[in-house]
Amino acid sequence: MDNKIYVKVDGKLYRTAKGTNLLEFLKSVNINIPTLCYHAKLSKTAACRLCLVKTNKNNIITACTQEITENMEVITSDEEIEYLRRSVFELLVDELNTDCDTCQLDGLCELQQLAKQFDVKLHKKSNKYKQDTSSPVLTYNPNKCVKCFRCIKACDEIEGKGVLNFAYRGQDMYVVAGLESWASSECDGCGECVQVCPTAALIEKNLLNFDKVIPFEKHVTTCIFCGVGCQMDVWLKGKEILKVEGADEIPNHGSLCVKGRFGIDGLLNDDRLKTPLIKENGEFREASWDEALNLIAKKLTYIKEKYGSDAICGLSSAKCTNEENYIFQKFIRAVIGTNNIDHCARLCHASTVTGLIMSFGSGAMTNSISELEKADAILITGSNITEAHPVIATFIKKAIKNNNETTAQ
Amino acid sequence: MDIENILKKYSKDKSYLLEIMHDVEKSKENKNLDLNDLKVISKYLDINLSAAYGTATFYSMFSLKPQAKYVIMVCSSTVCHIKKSYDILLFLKSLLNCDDDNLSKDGLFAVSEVGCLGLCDISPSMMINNQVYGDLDENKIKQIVGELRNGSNGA
Amino acid sequence: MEAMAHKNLKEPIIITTYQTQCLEDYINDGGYETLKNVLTKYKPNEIIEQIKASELLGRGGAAFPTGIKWDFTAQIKADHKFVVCNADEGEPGTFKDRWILEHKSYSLIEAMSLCAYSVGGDKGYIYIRGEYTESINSIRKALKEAYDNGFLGENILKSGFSFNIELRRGDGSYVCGEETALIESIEGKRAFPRFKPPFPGIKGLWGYPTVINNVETFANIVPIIKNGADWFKNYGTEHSSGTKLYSISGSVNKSGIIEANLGVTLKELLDAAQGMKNSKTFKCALIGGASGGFVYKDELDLPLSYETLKKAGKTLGSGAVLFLSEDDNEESLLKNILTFFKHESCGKCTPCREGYPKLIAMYEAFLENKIKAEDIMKLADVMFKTSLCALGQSVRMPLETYLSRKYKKL
Amino acid sequence: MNLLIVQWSHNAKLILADPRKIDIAKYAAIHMQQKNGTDVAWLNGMMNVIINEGLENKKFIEERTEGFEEFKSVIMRYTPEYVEKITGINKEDIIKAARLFANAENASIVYAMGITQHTTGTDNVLSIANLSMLTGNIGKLYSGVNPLRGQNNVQGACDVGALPNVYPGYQRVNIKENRKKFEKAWNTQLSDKFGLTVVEMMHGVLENKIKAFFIMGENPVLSDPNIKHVKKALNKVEFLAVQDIYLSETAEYADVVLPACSFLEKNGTFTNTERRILPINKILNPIGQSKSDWEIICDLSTRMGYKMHYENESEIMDEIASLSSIYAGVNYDRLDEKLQWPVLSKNHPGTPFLHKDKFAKGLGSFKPVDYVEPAELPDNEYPFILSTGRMLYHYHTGTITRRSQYLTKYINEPYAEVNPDDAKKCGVEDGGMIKVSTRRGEIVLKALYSERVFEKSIFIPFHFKEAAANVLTNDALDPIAKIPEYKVASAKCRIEKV
Repeated sequence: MDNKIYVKVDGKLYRTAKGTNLLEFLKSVNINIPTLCYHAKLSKTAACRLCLVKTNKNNIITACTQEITENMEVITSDEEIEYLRRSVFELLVDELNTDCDTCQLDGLCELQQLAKQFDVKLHKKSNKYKQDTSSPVLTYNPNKCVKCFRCIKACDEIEGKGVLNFAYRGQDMYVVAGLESWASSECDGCGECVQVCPTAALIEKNLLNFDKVIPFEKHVTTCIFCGVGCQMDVWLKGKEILKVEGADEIPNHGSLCVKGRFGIDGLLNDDRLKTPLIKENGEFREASWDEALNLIAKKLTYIKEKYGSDAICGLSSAKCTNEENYIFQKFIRAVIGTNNIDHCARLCHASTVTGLIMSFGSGAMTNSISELEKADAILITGSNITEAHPVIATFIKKAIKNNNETTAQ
Repeated sequence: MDIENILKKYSKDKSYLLEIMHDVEKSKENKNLDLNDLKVISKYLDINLSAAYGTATFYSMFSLKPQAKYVIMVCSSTVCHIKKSYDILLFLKSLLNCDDDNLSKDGLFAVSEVGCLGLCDISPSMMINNQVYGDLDENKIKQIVGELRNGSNGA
Repeated sequence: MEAMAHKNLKEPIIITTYQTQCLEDYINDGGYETLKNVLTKYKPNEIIEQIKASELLGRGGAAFPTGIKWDFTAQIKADHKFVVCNADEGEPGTFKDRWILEHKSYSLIEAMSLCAYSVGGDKGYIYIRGEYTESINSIRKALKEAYDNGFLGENILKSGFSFNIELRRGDGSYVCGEETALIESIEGKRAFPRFKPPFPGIKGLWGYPTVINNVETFANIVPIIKNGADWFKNYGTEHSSGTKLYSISGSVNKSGIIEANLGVTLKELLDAAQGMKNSKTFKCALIGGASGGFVYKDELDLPLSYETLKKAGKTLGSGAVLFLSEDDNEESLLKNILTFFKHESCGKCTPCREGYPKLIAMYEAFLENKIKAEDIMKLADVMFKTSLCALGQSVRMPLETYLSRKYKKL
Repeated sequence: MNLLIVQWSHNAKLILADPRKIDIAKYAAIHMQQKNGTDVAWLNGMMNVIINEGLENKKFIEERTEGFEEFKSVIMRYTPEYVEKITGINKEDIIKAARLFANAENASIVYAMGITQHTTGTDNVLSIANLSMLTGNIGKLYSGVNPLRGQNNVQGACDVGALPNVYPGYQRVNIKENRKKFEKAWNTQLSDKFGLTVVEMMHGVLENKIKAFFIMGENPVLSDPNIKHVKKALNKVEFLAVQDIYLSETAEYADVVLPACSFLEKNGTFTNTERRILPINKILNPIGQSKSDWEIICDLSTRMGYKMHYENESEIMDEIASLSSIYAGVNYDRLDEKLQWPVLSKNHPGTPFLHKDKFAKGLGSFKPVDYVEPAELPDNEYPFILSTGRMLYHYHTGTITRRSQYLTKYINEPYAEVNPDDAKKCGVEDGGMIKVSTRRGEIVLKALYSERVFEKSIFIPFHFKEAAANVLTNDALDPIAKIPEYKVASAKCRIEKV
């Protein structure tokens, strides 16, 4: 016997596991329910009150907080539900700055999409609250904040940092980091909060240099700032980088650290090498590829002939690709004729490779990053993991934090 | 009692945040928590600053702004409203020469409104620091304020 | 004179005992005997059965059967279970818990221990609003005495049962009266209500099963166990057993707490309060605090029990009764209530956070005849149906009971 | 720790062994703050407790391992009392940690350069492997020995043979069949001699054995230990070519510098720390005349008379796959699968965890390891222990991150974490400048009061060229792995106010 039960949604019968979250179930069968505070990676909040549905058990409820139980019947849309959702939405946007014309995220904003769905006009220029621009990487505009809790929860539940909170209460409530300003806080700039924000309340500082994000192109690639290999979405406007987001894929599942999200401008500085350089009388001068490569070929050939292959060394790079490293070692071995090829792995994990080969026969990490989340005990030693591998640290924090709230079943 | 001594009374259990802030505020001359207090408390309990800031600003009994030696809370809730608490409030403010921040001119009193004090049987009522006062009228208020000014009342 | 149905209560009694009890008196009066008895002679589930049989309903306002609540928690296996006394009495016009806290503190502690024994709790909290400094002092004193005399702590009365109670103070937040908000507050956080289910009985403080009862509910426990469920059911009505403490205030001659059978009529309460002040005429009463409803002259004979009021579209709530005379103004009282709720809205959910400011603006427009009563009620209705906790739902009743009477169309 | 209700269901306990009170310590059930360089001792101590209390996984030891008895005889000397003396860790903590680890159903070990960068680095790693085998926490899910790689493609660079002793796929160069295989594939003759390692190369220059250096994308002037020595070597070498995206500190020494393009401007693959082969995609056009590293090398090679030509990166990967069994099933059509090697064939699903049922070498080997002191220990002249490492906002030698307008706003200058008590004794204020010196050199930098470091110890991040930490570090090597002792060997240093 499986634990599948029937649930009737708008007259149609479905089968699903008992205890399935109603909202997630409805989403999975492509029934459109408006949501704002809900986020698949976060615990439920039930704050926005948009995902209202009717059940035969409790009449009007928020779908996000409801588990599917036996003989449940759900109505996802009728006149009253539509009226209530719309009314709540109108209340939500009433005091907000919804001046989409001046907003960078015009066309991308979740609130805007909901407004379209509800056919509610957004045009208010409210600037009651002061913006917090003190963070080096992001800006918080309380006037655009829908108080959905996503940023606060993302910082706490995904990143395990808990830097954010609300301040004050009622309509005066807004998100705060530290004591009154982002700069005073423990925020380390990972930007998880920006990524989950449904509006432009939290926005990357870099985006403020642009009028509109749309149109843009999005490309996925692998981050270079440590060994985790986070998948990142690079947003491009023409040739300019708008921003970087964590791609919701293995191994990082959407998370990035401050370097990956905000550091890649460091690759495109004006002083990038643009042509080959040749040193003459202690000074570099620009040279053509032909000239430079011919010079190297000549010198290496000369030294090889004069002193032998083993007088030449190649240092490869852990920052280059597999293909490049392969080509480079092939060059040193096949062309130069020596095994004098090494790279900085020597300086970090040579002992891992030698040690683990002696013990196990293979020198690599034996298991997968995501498995850490399910370990019962984790021994960390000699790894300042929150700084050197911040995204792996989030997996570990999750595994441990899980322990702090013992379930009582 | 200074903040260090207050902290000593409590273990590092995070749930003592409110208790500690309560005691610290009461111990301060101006009956307020300042940002430095929040820093010290956060560090002691090993919580983030925003947890202290967010919590301190949630509860209306905490004040981040300096108040005064005597914090007068006039009940403005239903019963007292019926019993004309608003007149009491206005009278108090004029008696004490309160400024826009509701601080008395002599800096001795801070006046505020508060939800039901549960003194409905002796409404209208107010509370000054830990002391409650009921069945208020203008004469009684004058007398109470006078006593506090003379320091002959232990509130 | 005694309250909480110790003696045979025939008619409403206005409580005049305002002398602080001392432990010696309490013990001489049979205090802590029940606990001793129970710890030595009864099994936990026998106590729960008795509370169930008494049909005691929670006195905080929601009127949930206490015995069933305890049973839920008792049946869960957990490393820890908590027992919490909700002494965050913030409902405007309500002051009965204050009286219990200051004059029945020992009974309260004894009741919490009984509860802990019944459900398997190991730690208790009494959460008292910070404004109640006297109550805080008296509970503090009672707790210390209980520890000093072995009624609390490790191995209580050498029974092998251990239970600790800690006092926690609120700091000015009405929403803490909501049980899940109160739990968050005990945990040292902003008092944002949680969504339910899961109910605190299953997942409460720090995720552990937590029984949370109002002060008055706990105050009924020792008498019930001492005298039996049948004795308790002698009082009150068929569906609302026991007596109730009614907080009487407003334009009456004698404000105070009146103990009466559940089902007492408003008229009887008015009589017990010695009639309207200055011989004014009774206009109406606001029953159940700021979130309660208005009751008018033609309803003076309405029995004040949970079921009758519910049937009449009102609520007994905390049992607060604010009498208004011909000179008093409901319209300005409603404005006061709206302002109060706006100030106390925690901000977590949209309808409450954004609804109250808008409702106030509409109400002002209404008073200036710019909009109709229906428009206000529409918004109040949305808030009622969509808010996360009772705070956002509360305002519909006072508005409706007033507006529907004055503007008949509703 | 925060304000919201979180409904968790899982259970994990963290055991942390780190001399510094780093951020993750907040989450630790036990934090053992060992003296730098005493890792073998506390690991042996934990294993001593486990064996003494009968908590070892006897079945696993019996069926899957060898060498247990000899290993055990060494372990038995490392009683908690003895280990406490060496490491400074409270013996109760060692016992607690041992029980916690051994009793867990699935226990995972995570480590990084705090374990490897020692003259006893290999010993440390062997001890970790011993602990995992002793408790049977290897060869199954949610457990294992998990070294975290510091740079994005350390794993891949090793996999494809950028090492002096092995060809791609860890095939040793001194084994004839391997050599024959590669000679055939590459159509040339190959050397059977192990090559030099990084630090040996630098020594080689000074010993007149090395005359030319080709450096692709590395910055040894900042990253290698004992910088003075490195600079001397680079000055001396007859010919130096450097290929990089910026004119790095190392490139300054070059005779010829070649402009490479960054990862945004090329295609290829990286292999992450969990052996997962991940694609990078060309997003921007190359800056200026820059080219991807492989194109440059192919061109150079062809100019030197060995024709190397590939249409694209995919062809190179096909060649790697044809020569290395662990990458045998990898090709560009499968990149979306994000496979973890070994990928033994075109249909092989990859390997999320290693050593299932059988170790790569057959039986796992217990290697008895004794505690050996670090190469340098504090003395009267140099009373501090210096340790170096990373910090959040910068990466490696800072070539990229120190050019980021955002990251540099967080921190953009060198600093040392100094214990406040030490600093006060030296009269150094928080944020005041200090001189840190070792036998190899001295640097001047800001002192930040930090309770993260022990008394008599200092931590300096190595990212900052203005006060390069590796001026101070010791290039003493682990005898087997030839890894330098960044973490303690540089232990003798002193701080003085400037």
